[in-house]
Amino acid sequence: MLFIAARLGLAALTIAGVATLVFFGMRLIPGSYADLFFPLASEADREAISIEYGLDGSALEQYILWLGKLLQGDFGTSLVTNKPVIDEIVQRLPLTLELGFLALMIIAFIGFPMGIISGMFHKKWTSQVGRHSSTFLMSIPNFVLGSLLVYAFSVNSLGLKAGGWAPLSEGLMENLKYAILPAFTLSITGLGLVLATARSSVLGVIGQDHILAAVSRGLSPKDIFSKHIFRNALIPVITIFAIVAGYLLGGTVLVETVFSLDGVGRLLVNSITRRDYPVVQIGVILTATAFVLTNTIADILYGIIDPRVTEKNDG
Amino acid sequence: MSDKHLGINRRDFVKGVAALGLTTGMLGIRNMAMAAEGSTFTFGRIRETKHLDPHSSQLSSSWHIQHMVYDSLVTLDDNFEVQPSIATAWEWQGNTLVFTIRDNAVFANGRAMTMEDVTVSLNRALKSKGNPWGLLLRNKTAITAMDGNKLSIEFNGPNNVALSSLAATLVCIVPTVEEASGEWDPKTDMFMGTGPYSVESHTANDRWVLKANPHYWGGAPKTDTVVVRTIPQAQSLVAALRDGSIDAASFDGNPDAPALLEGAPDIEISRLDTTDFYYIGMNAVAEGSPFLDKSVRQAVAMCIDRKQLIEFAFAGRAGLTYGWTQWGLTDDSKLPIREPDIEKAKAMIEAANLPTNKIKVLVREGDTLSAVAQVLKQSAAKIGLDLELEVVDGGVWAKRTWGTNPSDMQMVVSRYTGFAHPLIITAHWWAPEMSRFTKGYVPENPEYSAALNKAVLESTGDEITPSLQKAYEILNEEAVKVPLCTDIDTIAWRSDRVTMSPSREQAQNDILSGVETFEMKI
Amino acid sequence: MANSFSDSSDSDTPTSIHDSASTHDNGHGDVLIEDSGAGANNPSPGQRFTRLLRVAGPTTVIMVLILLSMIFIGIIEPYLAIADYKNIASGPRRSAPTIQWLFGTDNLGRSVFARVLEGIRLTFLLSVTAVVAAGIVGSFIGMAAAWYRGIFDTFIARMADVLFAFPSLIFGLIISAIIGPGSFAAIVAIFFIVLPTMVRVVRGAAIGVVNRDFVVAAQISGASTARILFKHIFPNVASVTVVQTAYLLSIGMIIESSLSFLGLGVQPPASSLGALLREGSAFLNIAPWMVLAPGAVLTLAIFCVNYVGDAARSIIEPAQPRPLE
Amino acid sequence: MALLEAQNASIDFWAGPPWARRAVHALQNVDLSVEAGEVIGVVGESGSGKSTLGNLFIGRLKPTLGTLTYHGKPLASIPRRERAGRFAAVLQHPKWSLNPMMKVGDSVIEPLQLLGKAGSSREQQQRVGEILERVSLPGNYQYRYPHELSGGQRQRVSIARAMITKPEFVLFDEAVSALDVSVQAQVLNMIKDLQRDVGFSAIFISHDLAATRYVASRIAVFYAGKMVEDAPSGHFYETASQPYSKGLQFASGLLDNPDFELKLGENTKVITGCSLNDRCPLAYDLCKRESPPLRHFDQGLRVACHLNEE
Repeated sequence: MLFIAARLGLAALTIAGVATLVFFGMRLIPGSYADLFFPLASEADREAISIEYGLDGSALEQYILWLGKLLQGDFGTSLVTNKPVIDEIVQRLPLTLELGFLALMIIAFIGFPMGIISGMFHKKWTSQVGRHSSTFLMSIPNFVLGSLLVYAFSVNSLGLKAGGWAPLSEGLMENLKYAILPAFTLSITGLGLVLATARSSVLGVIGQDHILAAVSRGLSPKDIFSKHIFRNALIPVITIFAIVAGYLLGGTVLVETVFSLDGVGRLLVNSITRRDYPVVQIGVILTATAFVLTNTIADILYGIIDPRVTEKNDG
Repeated sequence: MSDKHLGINRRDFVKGVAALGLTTGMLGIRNMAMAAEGSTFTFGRIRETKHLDPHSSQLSSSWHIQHMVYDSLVTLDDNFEVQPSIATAWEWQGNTLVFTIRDNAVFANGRAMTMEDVTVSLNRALKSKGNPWGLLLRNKTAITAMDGNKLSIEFNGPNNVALSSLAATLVCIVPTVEEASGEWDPKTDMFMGTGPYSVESHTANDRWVLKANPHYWGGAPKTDTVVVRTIPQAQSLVAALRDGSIDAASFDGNPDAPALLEGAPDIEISRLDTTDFYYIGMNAVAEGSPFLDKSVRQAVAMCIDRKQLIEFAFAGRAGLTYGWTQWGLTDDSKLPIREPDIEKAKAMIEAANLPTNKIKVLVREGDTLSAVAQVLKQSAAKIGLDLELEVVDGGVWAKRTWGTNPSDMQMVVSRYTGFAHPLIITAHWWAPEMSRFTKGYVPENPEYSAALNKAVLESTGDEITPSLQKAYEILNEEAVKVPLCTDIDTIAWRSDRVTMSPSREQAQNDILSGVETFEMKI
Repeated sequence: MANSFSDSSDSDTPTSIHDSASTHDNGHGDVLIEDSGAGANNPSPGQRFTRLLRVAGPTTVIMVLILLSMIFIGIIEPYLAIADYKNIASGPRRSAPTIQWLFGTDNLGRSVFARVLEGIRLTFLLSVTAVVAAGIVGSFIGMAAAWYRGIFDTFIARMADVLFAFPSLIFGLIISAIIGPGSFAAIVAIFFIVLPTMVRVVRGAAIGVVNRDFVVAAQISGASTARILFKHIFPNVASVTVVQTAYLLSIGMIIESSLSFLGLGVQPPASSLGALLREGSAFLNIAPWMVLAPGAVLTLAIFCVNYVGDAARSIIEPAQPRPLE
Repeated sequence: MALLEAQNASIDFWAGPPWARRAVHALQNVDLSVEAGEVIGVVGESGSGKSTLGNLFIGRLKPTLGTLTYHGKPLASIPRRERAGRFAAVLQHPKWSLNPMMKVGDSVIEPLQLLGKAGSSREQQQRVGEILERVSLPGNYQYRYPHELSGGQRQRVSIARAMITKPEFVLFDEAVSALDVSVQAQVLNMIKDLQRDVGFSAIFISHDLAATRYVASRIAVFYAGKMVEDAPSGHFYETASQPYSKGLQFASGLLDNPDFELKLGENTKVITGCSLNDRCPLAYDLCKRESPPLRHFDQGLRVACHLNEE
């Protein structure tokens, strides 16, 4: 319990660090909201605008003010659209979450089995294909793959759409038509990673004594697979999976750009260029929180699976 | 509700109609109430509207929407001729401009517009922070409502830009009663005016949904709903046009739009000449700038190969201009610096004996601007100058160019949004004592100011042209800001789905002018 | 972008010499270990090289050759005649690939082939600079954290957590907006994005070394901290640093091209591969070669780096599990 | 005056994560002095505080309470440079006793280099050669890397490195534990010879009572951070006074009386009274209530046990 509390404490500390970094980072960028949106206004007018939008005073004063409001649950208002920041983000969250979820599904149902197969038949060509393709998948920048798909599917669409979006409310099939290509693009690095991890952990298990012993005991291949190989391969993959999950939520910027999707990633990029400080701040904090929490949960799970971790931490 | 969804419904509808054998009869019949009911026109564009308050909206992307919602006193036709809008008639009575205000203008919420709305709106606009219209109407003395739907704007002398400048959204009529009561907030995206549409909903970076104003004085719009979507990439716009998720699109100056659209069936393309133009600015104020020396500025102006620029950066699709004279009011051929003269320019640079040949160029973000800057870099290399490009976002650009005095840059490449009358932008933006924001790099020039004031405030009729010509010759010779070319836009639409006639010339970025007359073909 | 657990927990273990010494307390009996791989005989450099080639295998050799030739061409590119074809209007606008225009031309009439060659150089230059800098600085910080432990170590670990959790491209965007876009900003952004991984890996490796008997012995003999860090600890974590640097190089290349793709890396007309992809993406449908050529070269380059990095890892640290990233 | 003297020295560690810090008493109220030329054997099980004691005497750890003096002055007050060359250590793991990235010769000469007395590179080679021969290794081994040596050879090199500055005090922390029995004997012999020749003082930490018996003149027994017996070697091996000492001897086969077999204790349990009371086969009521003080007897014998009070 203490271990879990401590992990959560560290997570909170990390998020606080991210919040501080993003706040001051944004203030360091030259050109404020007033400079960008009222370029023709006189200096006095721009100052008046800054006061109107609560952007006056030193960065430190603003930071303290902002932090105070944040802790009271006030996430602020977008400078540009004058709507609550949380609305702006929540509006785009379904798309980004769905992409992340689909990407994870692709990784789980394609990458993991491929990795296991590649590891099981380690003397055959399948294994070499597995090894090289995992390296290859990790070598394709997702915007390169995305561009390729946009090109390929604009010419011959096979019913899939490279660009644009139909929300789930318009039916699953309609939605998937739009979601498949970006989700696949997003999954590519994780796919390679999970493939490689599953493969190497299967390879590691296969060589171990207890498998050989099981074989000599005459255990059926099916049992060996389900009792030994699969389970042992799963643990490191779960860890990797958590990392990938955390990364996906923050990693959709490029995919959303390439496929012209209006998700959280693009919102953040646009908000940086618009100096929409409140949106960037909350968006980055949320993304970081997603990352930290998935990792913390994985960490705690890992602690449960492997008690040595907790023991070590409790001294 | 999504337009995608409706797209399917439309197709289904066609099928049903065809089955009944009524197709031929239905299509092409105008004003079929049944057909217009619930119809949606979906428009795609590259940029997003960021500015909300119409009276301080200085970014043209905002006008795309605002033009559909707000009316100004007057409007402009394709030839930049002033046409009636909220005002049905006007006349100069000495130095006073008297408008007759229409009595059938009604806000989208059903309240009839009053004279008070007009006067309060105009005063609000002119006081709005950052609204430069105060400059244009700088010799205005009073705005008064008179009996019988008359409005007078008094000036203390002639003003040759007054009328056409009142066509801008920046001086539109807003629901002032609702603003005072708090029912309407100009800082939100729920635009409401006397125009054909009002905003129903808005998702930033994604779409604006506009509903027809049933009380519109010009007659109920033919299409119920207009959706304006932001699709930041030209290819995605093309894809959306092909698959029918949008009915029409503006390619925002993308020179390759026609090529992108090639082969797409049922697409009509219209080229829009715009009053926007590309320019370079050289810092003739900041200490240490190489451009304090006029001959260096002139050498740079002299090395620009506009024909190559237009051919490569604009795929041949931009208007050639040497001065600020593209409207034909003045004579381009008399400007001192025109065709490139590399030898002479090179000699001038050598004579200037600069401590370094490296020049930092601040380029505003954008594919076309970046291409323009690269062509310029190559031209400048021919006269021995090494331009180092720095492509920055709009905030950094504005801060370093306009928000700092002296400007934190040596040279800039950017684009100005054009307005109807040449005097509005070129002349005024040019004089730092008036435009203020260019003070950081444009030195004051009394000779120019005198010529400008003469053209705007003192001349009448035929006298305007010679003063303006003189002002432009000074600008050209001073070479602090050098125009490169005018921009064009491409509007494309699905001819099988919508009947529309976009304006030929795009005044004030009104890319959807006449939207109330567009008609869905089903 | 990476795991934030497993070894961050190290900082919470007791800061005692006693503990870590006694955990190894299973040593008894036969420790006649010939463990460090290289065998007792002293091979000549030539023999070593052939043995290395044999261990690496033919595919790795091919990859190394591709990589070397890419870097070589990248380096000599400015002196090749083809560099002139990077000029605007040296060819027609958007010409499809031909014999003369191997990868076609771009929207300003420049040879895509020539620009891709330059792109290889810039992409490598930026990512190598940033990653090597991160390797050096990260090694310092990681070793210092392992040596001093305590508050300094905790501080470093927390900073690394924050940098890890910060969405990396957004971080790059903010950095480059602050210091102005360009090569320097790209290097700084890549540097900070890969630094925490480097620090963690080196710290983890160094923690295994700081309490080794030879370090304690040197300390007792009166060696200064600097001497211990550089003479005793660094050589023993250097292989980890090198392998990790090779590995992070591919990450660095992806980050560089991603930042350039968002318009934040090298400034035009300089062309990193990511910048070419960005420019080309506007013409995907009408001039796909503008995207396909740099995209393929970029993927190939990253693949080679990854492949060679993997091979280097398996040669240097056969028993090490693959890092998670 | 003793060369090194611990007076009432305690060492606490802070263990656990920051939010649950707790003190671990690694060493409690230790009084122990090392005279010039004396070799003290320190025995005890894992976790008894032996290595902490070693680190205390070598100056790697400062006492939390009490003092450690060197020629009467607190050791911590003596700057690193002045300590250089006077202290040396031979530690547990042959695998890690030498820097794997340095040639043997460079490792051996390093302490002398740190003193600035290494001389020219030719002199260095010569000195290293001599000292390697002194530990029965061929002089040309100095050009080899540690991985080319066996475990015993590496420990000899460590000893050579420790001896090269002719130190006053050497810490042997499980220095031979990891070696083959036959190799152990050779190395122990060598240590004994060198001690006689060089005349250094030493603390010889080992869980192996037989090895300790061979080199040490006095034996200190530690349990749970406390010294429970300090006896001259002869007395210790013949008639150890502490039941725990006898238990250790039984465990290492030096004693065949099963009455002294130690029970298994629980490491984490907090114990009142004598810290050994849950393991001692002879423990009685008093042991559960009171912790016995360290009592002085003849010939410098010191024992902490209620059984020895009468």
